[in-house]
Amino acid sequence: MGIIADGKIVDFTFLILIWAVAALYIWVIGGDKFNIRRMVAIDAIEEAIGRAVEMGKAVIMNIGGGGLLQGEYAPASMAGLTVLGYCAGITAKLDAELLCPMYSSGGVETIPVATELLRDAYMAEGALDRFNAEEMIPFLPVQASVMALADRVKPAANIMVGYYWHESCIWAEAFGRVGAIQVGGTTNLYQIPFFAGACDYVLIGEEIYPVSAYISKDPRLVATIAAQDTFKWISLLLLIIGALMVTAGNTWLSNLMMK
Amino acid sequence: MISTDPSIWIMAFFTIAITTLAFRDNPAAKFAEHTFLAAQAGNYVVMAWRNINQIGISGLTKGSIIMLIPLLFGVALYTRYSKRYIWVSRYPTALMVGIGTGVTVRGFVEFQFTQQIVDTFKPMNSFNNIFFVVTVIVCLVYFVYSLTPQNPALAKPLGYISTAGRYLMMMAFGASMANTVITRVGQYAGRIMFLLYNWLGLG
Amino acid sequence: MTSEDNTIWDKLQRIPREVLYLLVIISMIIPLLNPLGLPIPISPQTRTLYDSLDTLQEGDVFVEFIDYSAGSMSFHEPGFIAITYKAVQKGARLVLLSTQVEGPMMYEIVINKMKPFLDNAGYVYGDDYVYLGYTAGAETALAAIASNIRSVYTTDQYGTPLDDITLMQSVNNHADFTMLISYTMGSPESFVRQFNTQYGVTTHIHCGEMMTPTILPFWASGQITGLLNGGVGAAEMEVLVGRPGDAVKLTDVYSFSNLIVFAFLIIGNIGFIMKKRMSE
Amino acid sequence: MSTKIVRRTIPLIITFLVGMLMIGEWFLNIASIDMIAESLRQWGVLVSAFAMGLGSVNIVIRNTRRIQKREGTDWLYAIWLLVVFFVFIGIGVGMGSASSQYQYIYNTILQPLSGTMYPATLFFLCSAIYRTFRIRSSQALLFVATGAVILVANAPVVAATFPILQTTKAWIMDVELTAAYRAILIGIGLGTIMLGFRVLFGLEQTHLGREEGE
Repeated sequence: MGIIADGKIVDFTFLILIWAVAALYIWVIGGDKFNIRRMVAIDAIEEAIGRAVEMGKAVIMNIGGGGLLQGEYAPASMAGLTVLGYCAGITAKLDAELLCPMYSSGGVETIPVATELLRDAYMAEGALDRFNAEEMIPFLPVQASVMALADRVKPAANIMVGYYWHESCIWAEAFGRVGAIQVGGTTNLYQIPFFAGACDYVLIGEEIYPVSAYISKDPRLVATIAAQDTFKWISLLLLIIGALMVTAGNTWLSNLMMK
Repeated sequence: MISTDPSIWIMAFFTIAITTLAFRDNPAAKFAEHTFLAAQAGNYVVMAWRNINQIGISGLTKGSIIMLIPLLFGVALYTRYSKRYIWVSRYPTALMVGIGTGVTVRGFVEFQFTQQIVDTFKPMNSFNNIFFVVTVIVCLVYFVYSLTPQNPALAKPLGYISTAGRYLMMMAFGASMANTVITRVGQYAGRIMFLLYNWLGLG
Repeated sequence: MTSEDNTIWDKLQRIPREVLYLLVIISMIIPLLNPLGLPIPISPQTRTLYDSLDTLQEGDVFVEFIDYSAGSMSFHEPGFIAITYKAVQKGARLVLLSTQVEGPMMYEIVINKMKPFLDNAGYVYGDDYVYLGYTAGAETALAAIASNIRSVYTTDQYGTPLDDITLMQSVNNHADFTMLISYTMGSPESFVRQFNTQYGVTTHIHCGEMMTPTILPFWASGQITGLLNGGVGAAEMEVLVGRPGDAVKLTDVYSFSNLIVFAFLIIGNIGFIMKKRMSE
Repeated sequence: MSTKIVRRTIPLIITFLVGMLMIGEWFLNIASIDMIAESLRQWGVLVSAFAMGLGSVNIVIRNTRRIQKREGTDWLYAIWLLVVFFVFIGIGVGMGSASSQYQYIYNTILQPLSGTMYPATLFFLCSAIYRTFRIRSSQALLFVATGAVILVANAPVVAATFPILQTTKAWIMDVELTAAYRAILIGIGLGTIMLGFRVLFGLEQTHLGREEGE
């Protein structure tokens, strides 16, 4: 028995390689050498907020119910918080009304973090007088209570990025009904269909992870996205070679990868 | 026969009250909504208490002093309600995020990367297998954000592949959406069964 | 509003939502009062689960995670009953636990329904089946259960220490699990990751139809052995074990309600397309 | 300077060490790592149990404030909410969650509510399907078409008459959908592994909140 557990040699090598490439891109090559392709849904956010200002209506931003304490859901909530900060920056600049509803079962630990992000964004634009945590973060008893909020506020834009369960459908429908432009994105695969069907712009699954790099243009984050893409190209290559080899009756590569 | 059991009547009232929430906001729905929130939060506390008691406190009384550390970490979570000591809650958060990230990431390589790729090595001897492999490749191209060739001769076909990927994914989402309808119908039918059979005594 | 906005196509797009909701509810009530009893085709996913249950031997440990809440009782309960029925027939010992907060209550409800059957089969609580109760921590808890069940559970649901329970004396970690199933509406992947990927335990999943698409790739690759597709799958399982029950009733509901929802999809779109044609 | 170490650096080190231990336990055959990892996981479960009360504290704070404000009838709901909340805790903690009293209040109050809340999404879904799922583009056409096929194929009344629906459904689910979702899953897999890198090495610190003038 070796030091590496049986059947995990290739997996371990992959993990080390992926992280090594990321480290290489960040600290040796530098992230400013890479570009991220245009993401229509994110560009649409600014436009949607602009429209809200023209119409004199509010903007809704929500980060779903994943919270920050559970490994599986936290990544999506972090991406959501990044978008929240971005939206707050724009609404502070353009003088639009921003609401970030939260609900009880939706990871209340995000509320203090969201409050800080909002305050920072408004402070950066010198609009701290328009910042009011109580009003900007309304608290809903349950997810379905959003219907009443949507009817009352009638927002012009609704942005949802985070980890969503059944509320994806309720929110998309509630704000769709009052005619808001909707941008949706989640890594919960079985909720993407509603965003795909009901939203004007959708971020499919993993697309929400590069968002923080895309918005901030932070070279370190851009580098990690590039590292990820390197391995997407490698897996594409593996897929083609492997499928061709198996077609030719050779299972060497599949055997190797299961080691 | 319609039920005479008061608890069945309470259950029926709550079932109908929550359903009316979908129609429009009303006092009965608001009442049910608040009851739900309170009962659910209460249930969380009760269940959590059992866990804390079983692992933490009973461990401590059995003499493992080390259990004091996670208990303190747990209590420290609540400092996030204080502006001054919010930083203390970073310790338990750091612990949870560390465990969570580690436990999740370690499995992903094999679970969602190598095993999935190996299973896509299909012999290309039937339409279905060829379609399968091509679909995986085409959809994966959609998720490439950087490191794309800038040369238009290559970038253009790649753009087409990426669009094709989106089309194929939309097909899958349609099927997924229909599956959700079926789930919700099945779930709600359970409530209708309760109302018909247990409350109204029909069927 | 001009007369142009009042064509039949506009009206088709403006059916009040209350009407839609009532139609859906009626489409559920009719088949529940007048069951049709149509034949149910068996899917390969359900078939593999059934075949796998068939390999259970007398005394094997079958771990069942009662991870559903009241919301999905309508199909998880029939699924649980049908699968447990099969496992008990095979003489497997059952270790039941929950990582969903409503699990303990769901256990009480479903075990009361199964009580006569379990008593008939000579199953005694503590010797042949045991319920350990709820644990917090989601995937972290699953990892802990896989490596040492006693690190999260010291007693069963009713406070009896694990070492005083006959069945639990020989059950410590993944090596003692013959196979496991999770009845879940949360995150089915986490069970596969922690039990199958790491330790190779045979893992089955019974989840809602809505989650099936997300884990079909894992079924195709064999990481999940059996996959029960929500109410549809539960009905198939009931047919396979020869005990048609609530899930079979659900299939009749699907017959009507799915067609109604299909009609909404089509009517809304016909109105939309015809209106677009007219304005062009 | 020293406050920064206590307030930010040490938490970051904790995340890094704990995450690496968990990863090491999985891939390496080292007994001492396994032992530490086991107790850490136990701690994790315990802290998660504490985290389950966070929402409750928030609820109590918010609703006490609502009662103090006394706006319209709103505060009456808040009182009722707190009453139910404390009744659940009183019975559940006092008599135990396995007691028949707790079973009774669960079955009559929470079970119908929780059992209707999520299924009632069906209605929102229906009106979304009717109103928003429009064939605006060729992509939407595919979306609606496959959705329609799966819906009808799962209605035994029709499916029994047209066997082709069953074959089409099987093809969509087992070939088209499985392949497309596999690609998305591989993408998410790589994304999560990379996010793990960013979190463990401290490039992503959202979960710790911002630096408050440390």
